[in-house]
Amino acid sequence: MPRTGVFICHCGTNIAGTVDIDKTVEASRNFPGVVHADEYRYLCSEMGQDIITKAIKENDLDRVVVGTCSPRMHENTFRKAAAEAGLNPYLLEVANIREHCSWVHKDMEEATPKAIALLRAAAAKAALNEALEAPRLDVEKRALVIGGGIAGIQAALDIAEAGYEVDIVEKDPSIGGRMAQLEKTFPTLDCSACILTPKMVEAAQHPNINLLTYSEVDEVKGFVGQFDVKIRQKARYVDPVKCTGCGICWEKCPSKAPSEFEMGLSKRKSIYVPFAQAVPMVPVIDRDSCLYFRKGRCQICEKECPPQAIDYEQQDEIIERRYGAIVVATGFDQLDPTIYGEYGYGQHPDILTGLEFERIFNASGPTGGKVVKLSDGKPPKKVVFIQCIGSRDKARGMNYCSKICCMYTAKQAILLKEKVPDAKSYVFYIDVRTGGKGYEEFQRRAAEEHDVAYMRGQVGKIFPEDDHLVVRGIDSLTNRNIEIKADMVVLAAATVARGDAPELGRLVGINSDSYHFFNEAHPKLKPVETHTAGIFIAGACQAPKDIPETVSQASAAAVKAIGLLSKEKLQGEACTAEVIQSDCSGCLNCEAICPYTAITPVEIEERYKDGVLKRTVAEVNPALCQGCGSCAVTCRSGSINLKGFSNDQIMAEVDAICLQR
Amino acid sequence: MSAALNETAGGWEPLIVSFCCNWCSYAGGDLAGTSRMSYPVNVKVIRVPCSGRMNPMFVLRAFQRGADGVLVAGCHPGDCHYTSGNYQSRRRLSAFKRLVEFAGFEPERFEVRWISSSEGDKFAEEMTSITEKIKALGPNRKMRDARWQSVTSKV
Amino acid sequence: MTTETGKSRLIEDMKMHSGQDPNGCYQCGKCSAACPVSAALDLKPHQVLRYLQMGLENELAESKTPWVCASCFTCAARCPRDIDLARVMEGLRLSILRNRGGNKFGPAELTPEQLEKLPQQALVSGFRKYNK
Amino acid sequence: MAERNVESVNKVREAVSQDLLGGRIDLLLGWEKGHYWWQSRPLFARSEADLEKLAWDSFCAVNLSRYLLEELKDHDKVGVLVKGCDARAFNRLLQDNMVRREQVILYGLPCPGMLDYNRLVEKAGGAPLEITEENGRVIIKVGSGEQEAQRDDLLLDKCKDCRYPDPAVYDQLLFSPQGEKEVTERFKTVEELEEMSAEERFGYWEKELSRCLRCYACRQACPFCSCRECFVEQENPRWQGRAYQPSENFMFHLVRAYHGTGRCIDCGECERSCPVDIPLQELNRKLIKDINELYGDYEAGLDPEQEPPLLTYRPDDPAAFSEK
Repeated sequence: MPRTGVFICHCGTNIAGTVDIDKTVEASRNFPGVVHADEYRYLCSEMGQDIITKAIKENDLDRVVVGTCSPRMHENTFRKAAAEAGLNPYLLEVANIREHCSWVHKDMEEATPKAIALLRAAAAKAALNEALEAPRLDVEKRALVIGGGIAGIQAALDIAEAGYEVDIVEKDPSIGGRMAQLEKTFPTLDCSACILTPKMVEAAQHPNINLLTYSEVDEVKGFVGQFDVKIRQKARYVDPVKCTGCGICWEKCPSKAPSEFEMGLSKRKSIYVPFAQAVPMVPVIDRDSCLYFRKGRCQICEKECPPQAIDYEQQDEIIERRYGAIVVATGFDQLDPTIYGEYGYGQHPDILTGLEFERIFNASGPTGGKVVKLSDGKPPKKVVFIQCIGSRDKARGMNYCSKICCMYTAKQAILLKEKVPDAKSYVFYIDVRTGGKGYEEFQRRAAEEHDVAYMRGQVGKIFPEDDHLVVRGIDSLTNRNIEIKADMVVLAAATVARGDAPELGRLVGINSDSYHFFNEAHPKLKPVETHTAGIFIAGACQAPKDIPETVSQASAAAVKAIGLLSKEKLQGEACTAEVIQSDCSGCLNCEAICPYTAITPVEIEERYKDGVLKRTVAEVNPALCQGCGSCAVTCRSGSINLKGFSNDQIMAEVDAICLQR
Repeated sequence: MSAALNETAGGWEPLIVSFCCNWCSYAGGDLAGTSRMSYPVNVKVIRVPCSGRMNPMFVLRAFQRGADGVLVAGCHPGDCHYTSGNYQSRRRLSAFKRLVEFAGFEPERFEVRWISSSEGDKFAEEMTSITEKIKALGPNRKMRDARWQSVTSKV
Repeated sequence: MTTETGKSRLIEDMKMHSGQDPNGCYQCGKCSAACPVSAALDLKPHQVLRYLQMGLENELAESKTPWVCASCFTCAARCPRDIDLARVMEGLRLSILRNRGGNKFGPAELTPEQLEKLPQQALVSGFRKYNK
Repeated sequence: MAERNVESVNKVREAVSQDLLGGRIDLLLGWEKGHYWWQSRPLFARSEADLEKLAWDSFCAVNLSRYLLEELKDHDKVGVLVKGCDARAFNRLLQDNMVRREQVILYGLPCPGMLDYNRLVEKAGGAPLEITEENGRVIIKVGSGEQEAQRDDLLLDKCKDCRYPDPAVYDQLLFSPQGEKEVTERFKTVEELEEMSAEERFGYWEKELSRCLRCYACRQACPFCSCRECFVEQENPRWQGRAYQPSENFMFHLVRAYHGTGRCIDCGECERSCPVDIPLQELNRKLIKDINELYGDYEAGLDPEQEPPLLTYRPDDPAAFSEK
């Protein structure tokens, strides 16, 4: 019979407030196998853990049940305390009498019997716990960064600096991401390319960093320390080794297509690099618009290319590599404001989103840096900025605040004043949110020194009239309706998750919230980790954020990855499946459904009458098994069992929990 | 026999056993706790690593031991920490639910729900709704193991 | 006139009739910006929501806005907080009507013969509307 | 069927004796006449003399593939006569890795359907002495004379709803195939039970299952029950009490049926071998009907390569519960 010790935590008043601690301790004394019961105000504290360690030694307990908060919170803390007393940590069981009892049931009369029932179940399970050892797994000393924007580049640089190999997988032909599309960055107004390009070059030249551009992740298998990843390197039809980036091919190329980098505002050639400072400076051929691939004609690029780097026969290449850690930094998209008919986006060339307006400022942008109306090429006199397009909108948009729009609108208003001195800016806002370092001062400069009229209120309707746009808004401070005959309207559209984020999440094995932003392991304490060990997230793919925050998250994710890669061995999952080979009939249904291919057939010999019988049975590789337990259910005879959540333990829990109301 | 039922002073109170998957639904329950939501005390949660770990025999065992309702909660398809646990349990528990209904259990007795770790409110809602439905249905006598109840109610 | 819990009777009635909760509004003013009859309103729609939030029932009772509102739903279609302002205005109109002048009549004022002849349904809805 | 019977038995014996006596197989599983004239029980033929007793008539209902589980431990190569359902039972064992294909020679027998002795007794109004069969009609000799009936009316339940009389897998096919049969009433009883209310259904099954004396004949006869130690006999955990009382009977039969999800070949041996005539096949058929409805038609045992429904999934599978 096990010698079980039950320890109940007050958790200050969190538990003691609605659960009668003394009655629970008394009731615990007569659970089967319980020889010691105690309670303390804060069991997770130093003092509390000492009480447990001391009690284990004094009463030579071989099982411990702790009635406290959720096992997801402090199971490890108490397991360490048990280990200190020389008890195998897996002989300890936690009963969740806080989140699942005292916090959700206000009446002590009701909450106490429930707490007792939960403790009885935990004691019944603990009695059947076995001492377990977590397998030690080796760690592949290489990291994978998915996404080549500033987040991916920064994370890769930090990991590479720590001496580990890093592969960056970037979907576009060049790294740089969203930041490459910006003209200036707030709050310092320094030129985006000037601070980004050196980082891109540094990443390209860093010996430990391997750039896989124009590539996508096809498949991720395995688990922390041993991720087996298939990367599809799409065919560029240009040999990166030979190509010198001289640019003759995209000069001579006759056919054009809308440029994704310029948000479709201008065209690019069929063989192209997305922007002038592209890294690597190797073009790709866009099959859909290239005359050769569409009609088998032209081939000018092949003829004109000095180093003969064009190769039309190039095929997609699948690279298979193993990684110890993965950082997902896939960035964000901007909401398409066509869902708001009242703003008329998409029906008039002078109604733009913030990112499109940013391109107009850019020297290599569609208007060569001259700020002019796309309709008639004249400089705008009146520009209206409208905030919260799709953000803070429960009805048709995103219910969250996109955090960066107030700042980039102020920045664009300042840039407009510098480029077109007699232009007048109006900003319709609900609340200006500029909380970062130096942000408020920057925004006030826009309002005070650059003559930007901030109007507190939304815009209800925009429609073209003669050669300008009528903007109908309101100033809710004076309660006056306002009508502006604007030359140009800039919509601060919401930051939204990438369209393919759910797909990538499912592929990599991390889940996302209802807006498809990836879920962090803990909003406050683990912002860059995910629920899947070994996979970290950084930047706008986790939630809207600005560059400073993105860079700090990137470095945080890098440190988490480095912490993982620096380990000699990793502790694997202790609660793994195990086959009782004498019972196993060899049907191998378990092998068919195991998501981690951790189960393999093996030949065994058994005594049978006077001879020996050879037969096949299943065998679990504890290093691969992640403990999901699906095999234990598909096995009809229960010959494969999951340690830590075994059949008899769960049956004992059901019996105990149904016993006392 | 009726004394052995879950009789309490205020009249019959249903017993609901809920198997929650550790990564999503159990965490959803934790969130319901941290957000101080409330749901009936009749529900008692047993943590399993994944809804794929749910052996239908645990459900029948609960009914035998006097449970009036069983709720299995797992991650939304596509969110499973083990990639395919809930895909498999969706088929298994769908077939099993139809079988127990065929054997005479009311559909409300055994239910399955997908509850994510960010749906604390849904967790509380589902626990409240199953308790009310079972309260309306009345105690479950089907598959109740009379011997076990009378033996143990003295303890 | 406030209810026992110190809330304004007019506003509570409005909420009950319209099923809309004015607290959802964060005063972005988009309704007033788009309202076609905004010029003719003494209180712009977003102001009506603010007065409801502040409980200024007398100003609401005197305001012309609920009666000028043409229920064209331009505001409701645009509200980012999903508040149906058209129903708010309708609720406001109903509660203003019903609270004006307090009790019209109750069961005590009716003679037995009248109670005899009048259809039950009319009596009950009458009491509900005009008997506060 | 009688004269054709003698001729057909000789055809079978001849096909089999070459292999048995030639040493290609060390055991042949067939049928022999049992204690009563209306009984054909399994024959374990090892020699010429055993083959004499071979029988192939309208009472060979026993599923021979099930015996392979034991016999293949002692014999390297076994021959077995397989009707439609026996062949699908063999595929079941193959898919569960209980047998290796090269260990077994299958002699295919397209099956005309086996007769139900109780129906003979009912039709004859007394204990029948003997029957003769000609082109689809059965003449029953009974003390006071003769009765005649359509053969199809006297079939066993499991043969009435049989869609695949021809063996799905065989090495030699001894007779010409009968072709797939049109079956309309396979789920009739299931649908009738589904119409009932929950209380009525529970009443129905409580009455039926209360007769179960847990002799486990159904498990012994079943091709998909191939566990080395059945969950009912396990002690740790003790899934199942030993007493036969309502909750334990329900537990055993519901769990056994659930274990057959996507694996039961609907051969009806469980119902036929149940000494107290519990309609066990309806539980399995309910699961077959639901799997067909939810996850696409699947006929267990027809094609061993096809993935069984519970061992695979599709991300957009429907569910029998609300997924809101």
